[in-house]
Formats: sequence, C-alpha cells, structure tokens
Amino acid sequence: MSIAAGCDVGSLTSKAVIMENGRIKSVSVMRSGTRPQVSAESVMNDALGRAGLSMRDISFCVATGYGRKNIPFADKSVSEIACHGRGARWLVPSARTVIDIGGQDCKALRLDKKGEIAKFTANDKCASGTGRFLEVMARLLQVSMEELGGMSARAAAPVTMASTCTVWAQSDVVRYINSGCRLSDIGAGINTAMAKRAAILANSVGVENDICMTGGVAKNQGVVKELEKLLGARIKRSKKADPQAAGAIGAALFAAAHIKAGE
Amino acid sequence: MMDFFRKTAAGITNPHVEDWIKRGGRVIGYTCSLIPPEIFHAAGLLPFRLRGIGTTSMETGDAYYGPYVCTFPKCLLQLAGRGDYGFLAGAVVSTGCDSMRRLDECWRKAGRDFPGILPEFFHYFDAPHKTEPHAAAWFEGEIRRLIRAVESFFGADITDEKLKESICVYNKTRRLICELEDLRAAENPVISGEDAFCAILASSAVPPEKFNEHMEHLLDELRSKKATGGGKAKKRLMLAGSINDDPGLMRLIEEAGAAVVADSICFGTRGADRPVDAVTDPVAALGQKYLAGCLCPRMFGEYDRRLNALAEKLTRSGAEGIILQNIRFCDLHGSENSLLEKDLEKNGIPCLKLEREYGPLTDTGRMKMRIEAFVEQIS
Amino acid sequence: MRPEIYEYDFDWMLWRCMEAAGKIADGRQKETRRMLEYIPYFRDTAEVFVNLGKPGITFMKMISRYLENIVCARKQGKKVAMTTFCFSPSVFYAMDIVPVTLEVMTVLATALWKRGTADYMDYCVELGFTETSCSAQRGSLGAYLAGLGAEIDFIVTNTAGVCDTNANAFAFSHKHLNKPFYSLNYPSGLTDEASSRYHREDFRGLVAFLENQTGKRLDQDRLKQVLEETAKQEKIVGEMEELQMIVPNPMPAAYNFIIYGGRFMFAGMPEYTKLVSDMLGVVRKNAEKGVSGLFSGKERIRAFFFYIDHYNMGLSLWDFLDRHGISHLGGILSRSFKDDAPYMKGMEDVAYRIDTADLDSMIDSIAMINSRMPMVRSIRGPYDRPNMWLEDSLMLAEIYRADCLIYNGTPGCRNTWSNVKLMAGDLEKAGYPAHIMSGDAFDERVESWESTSARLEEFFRIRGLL
Amino acid sequence: MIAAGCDIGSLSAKAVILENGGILASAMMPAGTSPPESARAVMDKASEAAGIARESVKNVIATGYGKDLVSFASDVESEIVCHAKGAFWVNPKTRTIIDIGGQDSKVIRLDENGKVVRYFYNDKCASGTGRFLEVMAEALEVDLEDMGALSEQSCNELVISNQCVIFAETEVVSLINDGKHVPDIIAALHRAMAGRVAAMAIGIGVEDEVVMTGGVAKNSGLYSALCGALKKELAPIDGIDPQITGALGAALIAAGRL
Ligand SMILES: Nc1ncnc2c1ncn2[C@@H]1O[C@H](COP(=O)(O)OP(=O)(O)O)[C@@H](O)[C@H]1O
Ligand SMILES: Nc1ncnc2c1ncn2[C@@H]1O[C@H](COP(=O)(O)OP(=O)(O)O)[C@@H](O)[C@H]1O
Ligand code: SF4
Ligand code: SF4
Ligand code: SF4
Repeated sequence: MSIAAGCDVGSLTSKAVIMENGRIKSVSVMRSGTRPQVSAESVMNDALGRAGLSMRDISFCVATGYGRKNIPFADKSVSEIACHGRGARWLVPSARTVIDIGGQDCKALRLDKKGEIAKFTANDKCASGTGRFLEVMARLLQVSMEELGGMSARAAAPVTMASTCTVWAQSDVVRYINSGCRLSDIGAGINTAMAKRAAILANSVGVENDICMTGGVAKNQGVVKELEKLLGARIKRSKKADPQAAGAIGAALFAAAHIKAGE
Repeated sequence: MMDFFRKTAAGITNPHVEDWIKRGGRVIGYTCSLIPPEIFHAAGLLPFRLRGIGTTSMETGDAYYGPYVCTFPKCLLQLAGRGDYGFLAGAVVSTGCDSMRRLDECWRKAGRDFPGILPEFFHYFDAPHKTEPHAAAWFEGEIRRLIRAVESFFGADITDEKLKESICVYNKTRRLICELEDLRAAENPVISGEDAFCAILASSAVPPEKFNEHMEHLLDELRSKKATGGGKAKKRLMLAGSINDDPGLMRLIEEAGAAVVADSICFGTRGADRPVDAVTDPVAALGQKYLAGCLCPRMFGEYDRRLNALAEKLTRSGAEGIILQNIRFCDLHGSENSLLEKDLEKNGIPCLKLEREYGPLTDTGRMKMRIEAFVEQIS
Repeated sequence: MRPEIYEYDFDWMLWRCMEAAGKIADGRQKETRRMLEYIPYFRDTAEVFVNLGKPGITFMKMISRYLENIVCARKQGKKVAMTTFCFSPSVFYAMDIVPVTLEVMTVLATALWKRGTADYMDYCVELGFTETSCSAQRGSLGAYLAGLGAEIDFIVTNTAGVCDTNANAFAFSHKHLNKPFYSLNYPSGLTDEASSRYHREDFRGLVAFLENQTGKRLDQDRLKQVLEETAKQEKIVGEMEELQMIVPNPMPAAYNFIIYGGRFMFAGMPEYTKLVSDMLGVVRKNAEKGVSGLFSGKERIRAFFFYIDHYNMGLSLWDFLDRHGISHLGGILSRSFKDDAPYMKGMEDVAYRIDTADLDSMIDSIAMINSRMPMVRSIRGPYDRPNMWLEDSLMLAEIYRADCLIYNGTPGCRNTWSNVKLMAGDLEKAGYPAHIMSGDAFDERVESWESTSARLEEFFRIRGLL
Repeated sequence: MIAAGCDIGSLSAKAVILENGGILASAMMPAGTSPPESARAVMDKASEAAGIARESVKNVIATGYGKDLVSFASDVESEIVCHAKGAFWVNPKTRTIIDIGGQDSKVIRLDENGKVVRYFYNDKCASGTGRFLEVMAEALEVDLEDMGALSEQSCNELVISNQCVIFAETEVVSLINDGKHVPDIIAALHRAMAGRVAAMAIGIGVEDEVVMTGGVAKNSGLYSALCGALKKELAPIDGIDPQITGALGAALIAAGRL
C-alpha cells in the first residue's frame, strides 16, 4: 500500500491531507506561524497523528502554498493554482470554474473537460477581495469569522462599502460603527463587497458550470450566497471534505499520481 | 563581457557616462521610445534614456504627482529630486502617455522648490497619437523644433549629413539587437533573458559606438557558445506590456523556471526591428520610424499593427507563452493586454496577464506564484 | 454582470424613466412630488429639476428626446455614433447622425438610478478594462459593450492627446465592437498657426470619415443652420454668463449643469435654444430683483469648480450648494470660449468664431469649436502654459469673483491627478483657497458622498468662508 | 472658569481640562466602538484626575472622528483647527503641523497668528497612519511603545515596497522568515511611512517651525525618519503629550467661548 500526503502552507493557515488510494485518511487545518517549516511540521504531524501514521509511512509528499519552497519533508512542490484546481475537481468532479479565496488573494480558475487548467487569474493588487480583508473587518467588528459569515442572513439593510480597497473600507466600517449601524448590516455589506470582487474575477475568466469554491472563505456562507446571486448560478458544495483543505487535497492527489507513475 | 552589461543595467549611471562627462562631454536625458536619440547623437551629446531603477522611497514623486498615477514617471521624479540626475545637461520629456507627459510640469515645479534638480535645457516633445499624413507632418515639425532647440542651446549644428551618420550608427545598434534576438530563438538558450535584457538596455545608456563594439563581442561569444550547444531548455516565454528597466523582473520570471526569449517593452527590443532609411530626408525618415513605427498603445486605433508585430515575434522567437504585464494605473497597456490576451489565446498562445507596481522588487511572492502556475500550465 | 441586469436595455430604461419624469412634471407641483415617488428606482434627482420650474422641466423633456433619438435611431434609419462629451455634436446633427455620448449617459444613470452604474463599470473590468480607468466612460460603456443598448455604427472621439484613459476607452471599444473609429488628436498648442492648421486638417479628416460612414455628403445648408443655431445659443448663454458675474449671482446652482449638459446633447439644435432662453428669462428676473439664484435666496460663497462636477447620490452636490448658500460659478465643462462670450473680452484671438460664409469656413468653425471643448482646450498641454488650465481657471475666477476654487474629478483621471496638486498650489499662491475633492464624480464606491461633503464643509469653515 | 476639550479619535479618546488658561488635567484611553461612552468615560477620568466634579466643567468642545456623538459637548470643531490651536498654544513659532493619528495623517500650515492657511489630509490609505504601525507591531510581536527604541538599533538598510498595510504586513512576515533583524525591519517601516507623510507635507510646502502632533509623534523612530525625509529638524512640542494636542485645542476653544 502507498500513502500520499499533501501540505499547503498558506499565509494564514496551514493544511495537511493524508490520502490512501484516492480516499482521505486525515485532514488537518491550523493557523500558520511566521516560519513555514515549523507550520508545515506541526500541521503534518497533526494529520499523521489523526491517521495513526508517522512520516516514514508517507511514500510521497507534495507541498504547495506560499511557504512551499522551504518545507524539508516535501518531495516536490506544485503551485497552489494547480493544486486548488485538482482539489476542487476532486471535491466537485463536474467543476469547470473554481473560485478560491484564501487569506492572501482571490483566484478564479477555468478548467477544461479533463480538469486541466484552461485559464486562471488572481487579484492581489490590493488586499480587498482576500480573506485577510474579511479578518481585518471581523476584527473591527469584534466578531469571529464564523459569525461574520452568518451576518448576511440576519441583515436587514446591508450597508454599501467603498469596495475599492481594504483601508478605505476600514474607515468606512469605523464610520458605520460610530454612526450606530447594526453590526449585522455592516457585516453583510462586508461580505457583499468581498463577493463583488470575486464575481468580477470569475467573470473575467468566463464562468462555466459547475462552479466550486475553495479556500477558507468558502466557509463564509454570506460570501457564497452573495456570489451565487451575482453570478446567477449555484455554487456546488461538497460534503467530501473541508473546502479550505482543497489545496492540500490537490497536492496529495499530485503525490498519489506521482506514486502511481512510479509503480 | 556580460559584466559590462550587467553593471550598466544595475544602476542609472555607469562608467561610460561618468567617463564621457569627465572628458567634458554632455549628457541629455529623454523619456520615451518616441524621441529619436539620433538627434542628440548628431549634436555630439550622449543620449540617455531616463530610468527609474534604484528608487527606494517616493517622498518627492508623491509630493508633486497625485495618487492614481503610474509609478514609473514618479520614480523618475523621485530620482531627479534625490539629485541622481544631476549629471544631465538637458532633458526631453515626451507626451508618451498622460502620466509621462506630466513629468514636465512636476519636474519643473520640483526644480523651483529644490534648486539644481532641473537640467538647464528642458524640452517638451509633443508627439501625435496617430499617423495620418497631417499627424506625420506635425511630428516632423516637432523633430525640427527639437533640433533647433538643441542646436541653439548646445551651440551644435545638426546637419542632414550628421543626422544620417547618427542614423547609421543606430541602425547598426538595431541590427545587432536583432541578431541577439535571433540567437535567443535557438531552443537551447545561449543567454539568459536577464542577461539579454541587460545587454539591450545598455543601448540607451552608453555611447552607441561603445554599445555596438561591446555587443559585437558578446555576439561572437554567444555564437561560439551556440556551436557547443548552450544551456538546458526551459519553458520559453515572451514578455510584453508596460515599460521596464529593471533586470530583476526578468530574474523573477526566470527564477520561476522559464526563459525569457523575447520581449516587446520599452527598454527592451520594442522598436529595434526596423532600421531607419539613411538615404532620404533624415527628418522624414526619423518620423517614419519613431511615429509610424511606434509600437506603444498610445497610438490609438493601431491595435492590429501591434498585434501582428507581437504575433510575428512570438513565432520568430519560438516562445511558448507570453506574459502581458502592466504597471498599476497604466490603462493603455492594461486594457491593450486584455485585447491581446483574447486574440492570442484564440490562436492557442497561452497568456498570463499581470498587474504590478514599478519600483523596488522586494515582495514578489504573489507575482512568482502566478508565473510558476503559468509555467506549469503550459508544460 | 448580474444576470438581471441583462434583462433591460440601458438606454431604453433611461428613456422610460426620463419620459415618466418629464410627463408627471406637467402636473401640479403637489401631485408631481407624489408621482415622483412611484418611478422605479428613481432618485430625488428629478426633484432637483422640478424645483427649477419651467427650465428644469424643459431640460428633462429634452433629455428624454435625446434618449428617444438613440433608442429609435435604427427604426428611423439613422446612423449611431458613440462619442465623448469633449466633442461638439453639431457636426453629427448636420449629417443626421445620432450621437451616444458616453459621459452624458453615465451621468444620467448615476444621477437617476439608486443602484448607479456600478454594474456597467464592473462589466468593463470583466471585459479587461483596467479598473483604474475613468469611470466617466465605463459607467455607460459597459452597457453598450454588453449589447444592452442601441447598436453602434461607428466611434468618434476627440481626446487623443488630451486624455489617454478616455481615448483609450474608445480605442478599446473600436476593437471590441469591431466598429470603425476616428480619433481627433490635439497638439499641446492651441492658438499657434501650426496648431490651428492642424486642427482644420484633422477635422477635415473626420468629415471625410463621416461622409464615408453615412454615404452622404456634408449638407452645406444643414450645416449652416446648425452653426447659426449654435451662434444663437451661445449668445443667450453668454448673456446668462454675463449676469452670472453679478454679486449675488442670479443664476440657480444647477443651471451650469443644464447649460453644459444641454450643449453636449443638443448643441446646434432648436431644443437647446429653447432651453437656454427659458433659463435666461429666470436669470434676468433674479438679476432685476437683485437676488441670488439659490433657493435660499442668499449667496454666502462664490465657488468656481475648476474641473468637473459631482453627480452621485441624485445630484446631492447641488442640494448641498443650495443649503449652504454657495453659488456655482461654473467650471471647465460649462464654458465654451466663443469670441463673444463675456469672459473672452479682449482675448477674442484665442476664442473661436463662427463663420458661415462658405463650406470651408464653416468646417473651420466646427474645428475651432471642437478644439475648445472641455478638457480639449484646457488640459491638452502643460497646465501652466498660456490659455491652459491654470490661466483659464484664474481668469474665470477673477472675472466671476470666486471666493474659492474646487477640484472634483475621477481617480481614473491620470491627467489631472498628475498635476492637480501643482494647480492647487498655484491657485493658493494667487490667493484663492483651493480644495481637492477626493471622491469619484460617478462612482459612489470610491468615497461616500457623506465623507466628500463633510470634507467640503470642513474646508469652507476652516478657510473662513462659511 | 473651567473648560474642557474632548477628542474622540478612531483609536483613542482624549480629554483636556483647562482652568483659566492652564492645563488642569488630561486623560486618555482606547476608544471603544461607542463614541458616546468613550467620551463620557474619558471625561470622567479627566475630571477625576483634576479632582473636580464633572458639573464644574462649564463648556466642552468635541473633536475627532466621533465628535458629533459627544452628547455633553456645546459644539464641535474640526481636528484641523483643534490641532492648530493646541500646537500654536504650546509653541507660537509653529508654522507647520504634522499630525499622525490612528486613521489618518494631516499636514497643517499656519500663519504667524496661528490661523490655518492650508492643510492636506491622507485618509485614503492607512499606510500613512498609526494603524500601519500598530498592525506591524503586532506582526513583529513587539510593543508599539518600543518600536522607536528598537529602530535605533538598526544597522542594515531594508526596503518595504508595499503601500497596502495588509501586504506590507505579509512582506514583514517574509522578512522575518528570511531571518532579517527586527530593528532593521522596524527602521524600514518607519522610513516607508515617513516618506509617505513627508510627500504630503512637501506637497503643500513645509515652513519652519515644524511640529509633530498625534499619538505617533511619540514614536522616536518615526520622528527621526521624518526628519530625514524632510531633511530638517522638527521642533519638539514640549510640556504636553503630543497625543492630546487635539483635545487641548478643543479645550482652548471651549475656554475662549466662555
Ligand atoms: N470558519 C470560517 N468561516 C468563514 N471564513 C473563514 C473560516 N475559516 C477561515 N475563513 C476565511 O479563510 C481565510 C483563510 O483562508 P485560507 O485558504 O486558509 O488562506 P491561505 O490558504 O492563504 O492561508 C481567512 O482569512 C478567513 O477569511
Ligand atoms: N507610546 C506610543 N508610541 C508610539 N506610538 C504610539 C504611542 N501611543 C500611541 N501611538 C500611536 O498613536 C496612534 C493613535 O494616535 P491618536 O492621535 O490617538 O489617533 P486618533 O486621534 O485617530 O485616535 C496609534 O495608532 C499608535 O500608532
Ligand atoms: S510605454 Fe509608451 S508611453 Fe510609455 S514610455 Fe514606452 S513608448 Fe512611451
Ligand atoms: S507604463 Fe503606462 S502609464 Fe506608465 S509610463 Fe508607460 S505608458 Fe505611461
Ligand atoms: S474625467 Fe479625466 S479621465 Fe475622465 S474623461 Fe475627463 S479628463 Fe479624461
């Protein structure tokens, strides 16, 4: 038997996935520390622990994410764009469009029938339209990420945000708070602003059904629902695994493929 | 040989400029691929295309320019404010684009606030944005105006003969650059894109005769290298879009596992392709080359000509994909890149659109990630 | 773009709104107000006009006529030209061409609709426009690029050499819609012989292009009519602008907007003549009574807007001006620089003349009109050159006894954001408090009107104007 | 006669109590999400420090982001005017004020009578504000108060290229990963920020004497970076905590109206 591992060291969270012939044995998601090596080690050990395995049992490990270059135990590194494409395809086999919103940037991928990447684009000129944006705002509102996601549903009159840039939005939020707006209305406004940016990105690569969302923000229901409205299409959710781990899953799948090729 | 070129590309001044000045020569800076250096050369001046490399902060650039403006001309102003352009006897600002043409006002204003940073000779070169006959006539008028201004200020006499001689010198420069391009087309690259870029960049930063001399040596070196089959093959990319004079950008791309085998950018080979007719009336010939031949999106309504030029270069260089980058707030290249992306991908050429800031390349992680993914995509 | 946006034609929808507004305005004041509330996603913009009485209502009707022309052009077998506000439409009317002026359409949609034009702006970005390019075009261009409006036959622009981002928007459309394109292009000089000669030749190039596109020759008599009408209109406007010099300024705040708005839509057409004569009547009355044109009737500050106005939130700017007793003395958009304009006394040589002696001199006349359109005249060259942005602004500020000068533009405006700080500095040196508004005239998302107006108010207070 | 000024800023609330022309007491605390409460709290704190009853304060002028929500204020004044008043009161030679607060930075030019002749804001981007330094302090896991001292230990020049706070933060993180020295990073951050503020100042012209107000003025590292960027020495604003300058100005106005 051959066991594959994928490790995605992102800007905000690190994820590890252990796979055995196409099935997930364990997943781990943790906050990234400042040092990628350390984050990688700990998240991988956690995943191994859950699977009741040790590093020795891993026949091949692919790393991805910003920290992927300095991960000692990785045999190979693949860009997170490729990994998210592959991971999304595993989560939603019919996926032709992938919207990945992570902590550092927001990416839109178009896949061809075979699941190969046909086109991708990423927004990173400015931190608005990234998970980081949501975190900053959540901090301003003094709510958790989960709560922020739920706010859209409870909002009565979502506010409009100067969506152009995180910092502008920041002062907007401060102003709204000071003028006594309902927090849920502000939160909803924030989620909408985020979704709008993502929608522009998705449309610019050309949206084809089915659509799949990956990255941590996929867990923000407010953003997801708003995005569905903007795109006028349903976003396929998957029960198979945590969308935040999609990159790591993709990495693990690459590892598995490598092992297969070896055999 | 490469050292010479790498040193030249590394910072704004270089031994040749310093040497030129030591020997009493005068240097004139200019901004755009629209301005014929031949004119300054014919006047016995050293033409130097203004660069923004080595900018680390923006307090002068941002003090005069507003926000929402391309950082390249801002960097030029910043360096001027820092006194780095003190070695210039004159400068010519062109109407390349709005951000660039406003350098005229910003620099003059800064010159009033910080005495000594504005060259004594300061000229505004007003180029049309199209090529119909009446626009061509305007452009020739501007060339003549520039010639007269240079003549009267520097006490030079720019005869047609001298102009023709200078044209020949620069035609040789152009020819050598094209030869380098052809060498890069070999599937086992004999020179890295970064080095090639450094070499080409020098053509606007040192006396052309010196450049031609060094370039010929380099070409010989490379030819012999080619005989012994150069470096290992990598993904072959072309770079197009906004202006760039920073070899670091090429390094960044090549560190992502690609080889830059061709470009169409300012400071690169853009516009080196066609020689200038050295027999007919030189002013008309320069007009033909620098206006009608201008490959910048500032020439409105001439997209097709640029698309074809690009497509042709792509095939000639055997590039497998193209990176279309634009500096933030550069609408000209930004939207042009999207048109190019659509048309090139129709013909099966993978494209990567990038928006970037011009300035110190310190935080490149996000950009690298995209380029690496692109390289994976085309392999 | 959101799917539901694809449901409606952009210009058709605008037309219906304006129609309705214009019609109900015929009713009595009270019911009018009530009716206004029933227009779908209509803003209080109509208020602004209804409050102006007859001229305001004439203006609304004129707008709906303008939109009707666009929507019905095909049916009437007329050619449709996409163009910019920097271009005088008179030549189009002389050739029976229907202009779609992007910036005008953007302003209308920005002012009329609660949701503004964000969807169309973003659609341009989805097509590959840089999001940093000017919102003035993007706000309506998106609709036409998406095919949600009248089909465009050809594209004519006037801003090459004046404003990249503007000219670039049209060049992009030329490729994207695959329609013929002619771009007038301007040298940095205005009055020197070479420039004038060039203007004439370039414009002749345009006429040839238009004849070619329409398959008709430029009709000399029609052209004469249009130009004579234009001369008449400018005379009336000139008289208003003469009265505008009086303290207190008898001209209602929103009139400048109507003057240039009307000019961009119907220069050379009787509709515009009627409009401005209605307005002149009102201004004259106020002048005789010696009262300010502001609703408050009391003028506290005279402000010259040295760039463009601010159209967000249902034209809140004008309401703001009225509430604070601020007279709007016009801006770069409202002045036409005709030789008999009151502010051109003694500088007729740099103004334009209308000469209808023969076809040639008529074409020269339009060429000169176009070379003095907003932006084209003042921001084509270095701002501190003769007859450019600084001189024009100072000249007008002095003649109109401005207490302060205010800049408003769009972040897309590379051109002015590259030197507006220098402008402000020079204006301050000349003794005028100068304020730079940092919002976007067309895009509320850049800066909320709330903060924009707060900053404005702060400026007036701190600089001791209020 | 007792008057007070209350500056409800984006990050901190400040109050100053004056008694016939002299500072009786001042107070400062982080601003909560509810300006009215912050205002009440900081005023109570100040009156307590002054050892007086709240009622004995005859007139209060409010300023700062939350000024309109200060119920007990008789009137509001813009921060520009308040900082001008405050700084000019402390140092009448003041001609240029550079105020860096939590949400924005401003440059204010005064004439010889302390009247505001020009001013310029930067609130479009947090990169020139106190928030910038706070985020970075967090990323570097150092105390805001120590940043000044730390930057003085810097020995190598680094460059931070990102304007955007959020990205500058990740840039800082990657610098840490590359094993760069924290003091060098902090110095680079100060230079980056000082450059942006200096640009704004040069934009409207800098005239001596130049003083720095707002909480960031307490950051000695930024202070010297700013001197470097402006190529001139800034005049220290003696006697008071620069962070309360705005509240002081408000108090002076309040007193003036009694
Ligand atoms: N439970 C959650 N609910 C909503 N949003 C979440 C949740 N968990 C994480 N996020 C969002 O996901 C982002 C991190 O996404 P991730 O893909 O892990 O980023 P990266 O891969 O760059 O580290 C956070 O910034 C946050 O906005
Ligand atoms: N002791 C200190 N050392 C360095 N910086 C400080 C110190 N105290 C406060 N600051 C800075 O001052 C900022 C708050 O300044 P302040 O003028 O109170 O802003 P505001 O008025 O907008 O609340 C904080 O963001 C912080 O960066
Ligand atoms: S890109 Fe165009 S405008 Fe800019 S420098 Fe190059 S030629 Fe000039
Ligand atoms: S990159 Fe674009 S904006 Fe910048 S100078 Fe060149 S053409 Fe102008
Ligand atoms: S606002 Fe500025 S950018 Fe827009 S069209 Fe006018 S000049 Fe051009």
